[in-house]
Amino acid sequence: MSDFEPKIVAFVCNWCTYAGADLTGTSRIKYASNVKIIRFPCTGRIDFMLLLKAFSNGADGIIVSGCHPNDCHYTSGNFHAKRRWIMFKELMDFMGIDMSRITFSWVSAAEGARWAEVVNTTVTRIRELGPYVSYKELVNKSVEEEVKNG
Amino acid sequence: METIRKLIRKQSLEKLYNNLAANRKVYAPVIAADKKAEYKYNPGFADVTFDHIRSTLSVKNIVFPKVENLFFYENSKTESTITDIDLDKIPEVVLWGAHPCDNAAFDTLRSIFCWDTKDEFFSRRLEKLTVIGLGCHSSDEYCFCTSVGLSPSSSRGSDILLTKLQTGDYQAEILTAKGNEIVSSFPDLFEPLTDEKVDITEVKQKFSHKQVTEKLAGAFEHEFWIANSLRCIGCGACAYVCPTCACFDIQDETKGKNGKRYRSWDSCGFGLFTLHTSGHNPRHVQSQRWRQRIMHKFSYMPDRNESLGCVGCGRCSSGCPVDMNIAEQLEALQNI
Amino acid sequence: MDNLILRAKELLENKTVQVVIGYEAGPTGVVRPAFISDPANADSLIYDERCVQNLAVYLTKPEVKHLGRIAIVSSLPVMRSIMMLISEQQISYDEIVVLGISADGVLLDIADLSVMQGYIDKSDLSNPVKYKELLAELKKLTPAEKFEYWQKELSKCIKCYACRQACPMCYCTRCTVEVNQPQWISVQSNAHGNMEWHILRAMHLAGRCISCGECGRACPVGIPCHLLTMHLTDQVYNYFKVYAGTSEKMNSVMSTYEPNDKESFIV
Amino acid sequence: MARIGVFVCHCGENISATVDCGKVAETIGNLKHVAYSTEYKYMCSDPGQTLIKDAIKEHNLTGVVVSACSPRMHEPTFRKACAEGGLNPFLCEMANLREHCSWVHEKNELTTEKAIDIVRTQVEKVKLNSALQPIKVPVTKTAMVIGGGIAGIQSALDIANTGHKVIMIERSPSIGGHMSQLSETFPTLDCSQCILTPRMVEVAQHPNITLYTYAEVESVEGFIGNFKVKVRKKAKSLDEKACTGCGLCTTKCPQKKIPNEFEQGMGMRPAIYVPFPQAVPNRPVIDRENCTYYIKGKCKICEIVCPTKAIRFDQPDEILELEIGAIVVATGFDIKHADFFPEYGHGRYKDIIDGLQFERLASASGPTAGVIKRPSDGEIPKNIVFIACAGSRDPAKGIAYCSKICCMYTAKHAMLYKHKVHEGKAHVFYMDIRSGGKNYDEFVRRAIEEDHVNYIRGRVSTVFERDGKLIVKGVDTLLGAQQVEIVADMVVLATAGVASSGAEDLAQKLHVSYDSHKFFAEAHPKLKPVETNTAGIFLAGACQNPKDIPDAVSQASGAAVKVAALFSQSELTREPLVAIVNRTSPPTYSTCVGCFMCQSVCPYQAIEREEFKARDGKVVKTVAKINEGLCQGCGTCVALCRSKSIDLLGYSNTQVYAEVVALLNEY
Repeated sequence: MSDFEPKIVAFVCNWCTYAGADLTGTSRIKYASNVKIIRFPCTGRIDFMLLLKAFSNGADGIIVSGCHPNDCHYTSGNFHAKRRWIMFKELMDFMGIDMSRITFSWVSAAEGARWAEVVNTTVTRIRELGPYVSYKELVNKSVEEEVKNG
Repeated sequence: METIRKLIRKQSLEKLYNNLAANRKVYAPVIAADKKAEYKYNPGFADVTFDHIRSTLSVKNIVFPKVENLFFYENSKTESTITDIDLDKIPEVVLWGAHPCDNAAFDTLRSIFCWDTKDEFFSRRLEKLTVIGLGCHSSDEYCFCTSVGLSPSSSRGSDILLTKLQTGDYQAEILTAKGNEIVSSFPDLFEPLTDEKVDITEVKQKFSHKQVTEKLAGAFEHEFWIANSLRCIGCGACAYVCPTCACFDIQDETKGKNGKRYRSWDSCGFGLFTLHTSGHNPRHVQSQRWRQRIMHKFSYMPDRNESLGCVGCGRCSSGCPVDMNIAEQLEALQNI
Repeated sequence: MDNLILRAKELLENKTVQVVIGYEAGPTGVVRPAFISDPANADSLIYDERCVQNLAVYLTKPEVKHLGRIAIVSSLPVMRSIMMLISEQQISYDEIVVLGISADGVLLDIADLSVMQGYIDKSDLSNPVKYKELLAELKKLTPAEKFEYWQKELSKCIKCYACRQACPMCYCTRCTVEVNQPQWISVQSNAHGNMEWHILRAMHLAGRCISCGECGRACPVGIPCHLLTMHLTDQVYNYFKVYAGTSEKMNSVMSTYEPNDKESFIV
Repeated sequence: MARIGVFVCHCGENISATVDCGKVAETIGNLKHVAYSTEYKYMCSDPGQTLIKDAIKEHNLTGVVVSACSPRMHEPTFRKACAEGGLNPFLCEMANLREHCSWVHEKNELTTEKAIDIVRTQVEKVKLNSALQPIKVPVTKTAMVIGGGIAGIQSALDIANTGHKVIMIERSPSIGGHMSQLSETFPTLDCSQCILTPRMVEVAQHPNITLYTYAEVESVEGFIGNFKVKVRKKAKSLDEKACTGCGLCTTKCPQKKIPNEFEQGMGMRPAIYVPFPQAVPNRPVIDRENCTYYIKGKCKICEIVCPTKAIRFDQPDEILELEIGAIVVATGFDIKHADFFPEYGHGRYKDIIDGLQFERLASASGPTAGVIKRPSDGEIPKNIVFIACAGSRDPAKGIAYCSKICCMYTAKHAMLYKHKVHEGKAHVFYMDIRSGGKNYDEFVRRAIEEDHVNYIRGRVSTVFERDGKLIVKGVDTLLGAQQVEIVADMVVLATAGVASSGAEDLAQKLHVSYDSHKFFAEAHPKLKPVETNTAGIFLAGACQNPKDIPDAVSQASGAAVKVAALFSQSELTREPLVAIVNRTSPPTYSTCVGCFMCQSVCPYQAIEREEFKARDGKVVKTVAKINEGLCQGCGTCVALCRSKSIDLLGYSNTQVYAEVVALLNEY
């Protein structure tokens, strides 16, 4: 497990967290290189299906991050996103899907150091959890089922 | 080959089953937690049921799996490499204890998959299949095999057909070379058949499929279709539980440089089935799709495949959430 | 049920409506939806505890709409579905007559939308008791047990979409699963794709599900998929104190928000 | 078939120091559909941009990925370069290798691998980009300036002088801001009022400026060029047209014991008052919270004495609805008051005051007419201590930043004191003297050398009273951290400059970002210091961070130029990154089912209904339609749409999906 490098996808909004991550860079704060960012205009744009897609394509962890409440560049995108994540989390929990693999956070454009901290805590946690075996098995299971029939 | 009838004792069935299951995949019905029958690979003999009327799903997946990979591919900057499926790896399967309707359906499927060109995947799977059928000693209100030219004791599609005797032992009709091979592998288990009475259920004929086919020829525009499909909600349950429905979709799935092409079950009951890229849908409402389903099975297939597209198992009706009872509708159609 | 038959006849005879959607017993004795256009056929209408299908699903079906003005036999879930369909602008109350039926099977006089609103307001809108127990049982499981439970159930799915088609709120003419640019959900039926489909369905019904349980009843292979949407119905109420199908105005929790919505997992 | 060009930038060594740029370019070059892949030292330089332009033509590129810094930095640069190279600018994407990779990771293989993943993701995205055309929207050529301090005044006058209309909103009864409170200004020691009041009058008289004092922004809707601003004009209880500003009411008002805000609480004012003699407009308002009539229901003396019968007790607040094209935020700053320093004895000792209070003491129009008298007994202090950095640069106090103006004004205060109290002794405790600026350091040297102000480098630990004197205990770090104790008559704290009260609330109304100290955030700390993240809203003055007058005025003029540039166009060109509802022909095939949940979720009221009718006029289908002038492209509707009938240009479903797949799979 020591050479396990988790794959983590970060879904972030352009105005706060993406800019915050830029500031992390400008401030030369170092963090783990396991996290790769996909830029969205707003957390409101982030379809919950994309999170499932990240897992099914092999992500071990996910970060979803946007503007703090009241700070949304578009006023309310993050509030809608918040409701979406509340429901999503409740459903995932009910289905036994491990939500500790997803970090939901608010990181503002001014919080460069905080972004590094969010990344590092997530990477540490995912390292402890190990590869997301049960999800990967689930994805591969389809192939197995076919083999069984054929 | 000429049909040979033999006797197999109830206790010998277990030996036969266990011998087969020891080195082959045996697909046999069991009673699931929801008290409905379902087929499983190599269940313990004690779990195998001999008394079910119909399983929720048919057994067509042996020869027509719900997902069949057709080939795999890998893309590089300049070219794509295709890896074919090794059809030799398709395993031998013994279907155990399936009823005459389901077994006859393999014939129907062959008439579709091998209509003009021979579908390799289907044919190879069928070649590897041996069917030990079981005549029906019970039936229910959804059964209508007798209306579509079959019966609870039809041997079509079976390699061996078992029929329960009133003594509790079974009659084994050895119908094909494949069947004979099994019997000759276990000669001790089969005895000569004395004249004993079989326990076969009676299924009342509800309509004449010939009359239905004749009626359908002129019924395309009939108001019957709308009036009788109003309650159809347009799901694919009937097609997916049907032993003869053979529609499929072909898809490519690519992840990065790797991908595969596969086919998976589809249903003419879905709007998407006929949707054109333009947005135009030649069958844009459910009544047209319901008509298609009936027409295909009872008019187009007799016409084109010289085979009826229905074996009267009744699954589509018993599985329908809104009681679209096909036998009832065909009975009504016969009289329009 | 004489009252219902009389009322249906009356509505058809005086041409207030062109069709009455209710329940009848089919030739096998199975109760199923009935579409009565001729007053003479109204006698076949029945209403008893077997009449559970949510008939509101037909209100958005083109061939049914085409028949004209509709009277619809409506238990509480049907009335709530109608409310949802109005709030999401799929139907207008003018197009229908609600033949309301109370929980104990009595024909209600639903004269207009406000009467229906009043009836809904004073009803218990939480999940039906039998499902509450199931939900509670499931919630007690450990995450691994939950995962195993749902994987076992969902592996049965054949993607016939009966759950979707039976749901009055799944009226979209194109479902996300029918989109292939991108292919959000794999077309094939496999463990992973089946799970994604059921997550998608439940999420799309979050705050919109009116707890009729129709999706689970329609499933030919017996997946209790209604428990997924009902669980979210519970959670919607838990977090936002809202039940679906209680207002003719758009009040879906997923398209609205309160700045002080509480959660405990966003860092 | 896509032909993508990839350009990997070294950014000098900013990227290449930790990322193997050559390997990135080579690996990406092996991807399907990548027609050209190269690296270069500075892609943003002229030769770098030429490289892109030439490659577009030479390799007939259908898309470009510039792998360099943050798109927030240079996306416009490279999109422009692509356009000049003949490629639609929206077929260019940037892969952020600097801020998100090279600057935040160590040099190793994983970092280069991550860089490759980032670039590949953008390659897969750009394949799905579509050529977009900019959106044109009309511009309302009226600016709003929020705040009537020197920054707001300068901005308003500059915009007005370009010939455009300006509406100025000031929440207090008069414009002038903090500058009107100052006695003299550094580094020239000229009188603040003398240079400010002519500008105030100019605002009031300018034909292009409409001034609303005692008014606040209620709500802001719309977008650049097309804002709809609601302004609450608080009731002044006065008919401004009838009032002549004679001031009789203010002298007759029986309630005279209200702490005067303008005098920083060092003087009193009546309930009906003009904040200060030079106020613009020179009209009184009734402070309803303190007016006897509003409290007890009777009095009305002002109404009785008013010669023009201008008092209106029942006047309601008025809501103005204004169409605005651009907004300049100039809401200024506040200072932390002395109560921020309980350790310095605030509250126990009256003679500890803050810098603004000292300004009023030193002002000729102030409560002491310019004589430095201490608040407790009116005595002239013989020994005065100024403490710089009171709160600023003090993370323990929650303020890590330098308030910038205190060093200079403390020197000024010490000088003013010495000029007025020749025999007095002035001491300044300081951390560092930050006197960068034209003639600034000379000014401080003058205080030390000519006016003999005693500068002590060190912090003050405590201030307490002994025998009627304030004992200031501190250290002198230049004398080896030796303890110093000064017996003072008065202490002046140069307290930190902080965001104006209500700044956060206003920022939320305007939908602009603000930092953790509630100062308004600029779009870029260096290259867009005047813009906010919200197009059409600009910053002027100390609302952004503490600033001195020349800085505030310069920025105000800068903001005015931004507004003028915007107003110089009859139409505004907007990025076409907006939502669209898919439409097929015939429209009845459109997949939108018309549930209008998108309408409920849209913050910009950008979603409209579109009805399709049959020949008989009957509506057969209703679908959503996006007003591209109003849509800001947040995409919340896109994620909510169940039938996936809405998509967002630039962040389409296929694009973001491809990004997820590309980031995680082998290619």
